[in-house]
Amino acid sequence: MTIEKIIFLVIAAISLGAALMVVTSRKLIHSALWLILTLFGVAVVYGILDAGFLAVAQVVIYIGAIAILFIFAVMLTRRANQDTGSQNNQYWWVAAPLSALLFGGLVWMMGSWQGYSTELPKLALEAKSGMLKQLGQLLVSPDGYVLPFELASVLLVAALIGAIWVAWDRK
Amino acid sequence: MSSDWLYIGLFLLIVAIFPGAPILIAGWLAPRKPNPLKSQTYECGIETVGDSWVQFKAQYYIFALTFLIFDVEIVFLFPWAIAFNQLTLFGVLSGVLFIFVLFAELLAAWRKGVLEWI
Amino acid sequence: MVPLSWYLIFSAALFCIGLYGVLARKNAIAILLSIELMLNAVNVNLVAFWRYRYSEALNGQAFAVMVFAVAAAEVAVGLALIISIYRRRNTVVADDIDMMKW
Amino acid sequence: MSWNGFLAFVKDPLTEFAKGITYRLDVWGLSPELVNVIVKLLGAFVACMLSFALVILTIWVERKLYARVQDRLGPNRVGPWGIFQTVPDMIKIFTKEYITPDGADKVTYNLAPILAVSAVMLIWAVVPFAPTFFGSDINVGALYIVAVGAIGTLGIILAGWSSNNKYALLGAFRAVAQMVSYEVPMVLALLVPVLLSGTMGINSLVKAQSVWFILLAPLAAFIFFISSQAEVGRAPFDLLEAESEIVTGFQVEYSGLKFGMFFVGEFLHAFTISALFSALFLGGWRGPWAEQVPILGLAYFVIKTSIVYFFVILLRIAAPRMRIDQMLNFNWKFLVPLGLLLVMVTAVVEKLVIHYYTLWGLEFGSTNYLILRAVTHLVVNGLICVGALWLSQSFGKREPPRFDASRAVAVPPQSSESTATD
Repeated sequence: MTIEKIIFLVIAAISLGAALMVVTSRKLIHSALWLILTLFGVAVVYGILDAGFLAVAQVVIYIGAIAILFIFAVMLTRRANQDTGSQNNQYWWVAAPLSALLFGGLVWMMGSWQGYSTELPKLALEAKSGMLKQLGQLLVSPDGYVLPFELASVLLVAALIGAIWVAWDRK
Repeated sequence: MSSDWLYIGLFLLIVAIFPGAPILIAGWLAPRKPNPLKSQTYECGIETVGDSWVQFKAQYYIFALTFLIFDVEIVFLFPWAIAFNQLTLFGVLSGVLFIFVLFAELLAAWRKGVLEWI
Repeated sequence: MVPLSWYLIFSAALFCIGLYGVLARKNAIAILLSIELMLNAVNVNLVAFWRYRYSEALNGQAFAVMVFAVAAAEVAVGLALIISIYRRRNTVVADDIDMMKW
Repeated sequence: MSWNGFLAFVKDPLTEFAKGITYRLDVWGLSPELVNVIVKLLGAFVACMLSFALVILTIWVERKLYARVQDRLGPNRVGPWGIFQTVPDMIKIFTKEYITPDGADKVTYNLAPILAVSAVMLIWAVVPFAPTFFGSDINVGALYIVAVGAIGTLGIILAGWSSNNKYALLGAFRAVAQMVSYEVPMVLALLVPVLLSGTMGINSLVKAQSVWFILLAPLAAFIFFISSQAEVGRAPFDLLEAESEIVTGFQVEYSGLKFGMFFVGEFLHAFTISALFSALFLGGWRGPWAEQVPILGLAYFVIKTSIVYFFVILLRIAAPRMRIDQMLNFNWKFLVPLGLLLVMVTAVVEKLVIHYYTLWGLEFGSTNYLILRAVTHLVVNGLICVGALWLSQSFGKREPPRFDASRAVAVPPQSSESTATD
């Protein structure tokens, strides 16, 4: 049991517990707050996996922007969220075994897979910001991801304009 | 996990304790004489009318939305900026195109009158 | 060193919790929250596989970045739709919004 | 202790101190991994202690300066020039009763002040004080600052939401509109130094500034300064607390030390932002002989930070509060387009500079090259600045929209559903 394993187990337990609270808590705003904890846990997992950029980007994008937007939406639609009764629809009893079944199936599939390497590969490009430099080059090189990169930009523009069109009421 | 990140993790722990401990100590030092008048909602002495949840304009939401999109796009630019010296001219120009799309987006929102505060 | 299988189980569990949320919750915003959980689970998988199997190239991270973009776009449009529906029909319960028109 | 050892200690006390502790712990037979953790823990503790001690000082500095500008004396009773005034204030606030309002969301209500302070203190993990004394030079430092700022925004929103008070909620909404909006130009301004130096670690950024970035990118420095003031949320950007409009906004239901923590967070944030500004744009610890004598680097850093902090305080004293529409217009219609344009132009110019100047026989990184590069960037920045001012002036000449009908400012909720307040 190394320190890293202990950290991972603690973080995984916290984020899974928080994720459970997201889907079960009665008050919607609490769901959103628990989601923030889950997302933070996932950011730490990225950190353990040596993906520092993704860890920080996760905090900036998910906690700094998406979660705030969620809290905002909850505040705006609060009048509809005032009932503190059950937040489940009538099919929740189907959903629970279904997701448990899926989890069981996934674990079974993982058990039958042979591709686990026994050793964590050393990062060849670890040297300080070398990894980020490679990522940057990959994102804009023609034999890399330049097309998805530009498409992501266009997608976000489309999302913004669509969202504004939908949410903006002209008086 | 490099030792730089270890330091950040330790800092996270300490930073939670530092403001938390004085608050707890003050809670122990301070007097506690609650009464129902004291714990009423503070509105300059006037009694609260209705729910504290008045409805707010959706304009705030639009700004949060615009921020979300911009934030995501700018985060994408950081790896590009770091690799700048190694990039070819094509790489630089595709980054510039990316920013230009953002710029066009801002202009579109401006034209739509979204950025106007009414 | 943490074995790869632990990450996979973690991500599978996260995904299944998200799935349960999507299927069982009646509030549309809560459904979107659960979708975020599922997207995150996918990202954990991508990064874990990148780290353990293909760490010489950065494709896993590039993919994860793209998932960020998709998640942001999804949240922006989804929440805008929900707020618009709430304004007109005063409800955020997903089951009440089944007319496909109004 | 030998003379050389003494000299080494004077030059760089903290490194020597850390060495000493490491040696002691090694002698006790602890494993090197654990020793590393303990030393880092101590370092983090020292940085946090330092930041808290600094707040006590900065509160006094600020009050004194405020008073002198307004032709008052300011604190002058406790200690020489009233320098210990903050101590009795602290004792007072420690013994104040906590009042939790009815209907507050208890956990969130208590968590919010902690979040507001710790988000600021987290920045101190990456601030480089001296060539050998910096917390951690993670390779995503610039983005880390943005992430930490986002957590601070979250703390303020939670404070406003959990208090169950109209004014607090208004403050929270304004906080979103302001802090969240000004994050965009701030990130754009951070992008420029990152682009020029090819690194994101704050200490590496300082090392890369053989020419201060304020000379290479004065506009980025300007945008960063303004937007960081908005992030801190002090005058002229104190809309989220605005005492005269929404009775201190998100803090209205807080009392005792919980209220004090928001204050500590604000003062610390103002100072931290000055430190960041001097590290990012004024060359941080750079100066003559800073590399050889690290303690000199610390001195340079403190001097630069103090100068920036002085201007921050002056801005707070002199400038009146902005109106919310002015504040948003200034951000979305001036700072953001300017920032986007700046990043685009800087990228193209920098690439051309690298390409042509090396083509013309200037060696990459030589003194002549650096000077020419700085001059080029300065000229380009000046052109952008003139263009932006000209554009905004010709736009500003147009008649601003007037509102003829008087609008309801605050309508009680039951009277009409759709009328929005504020």
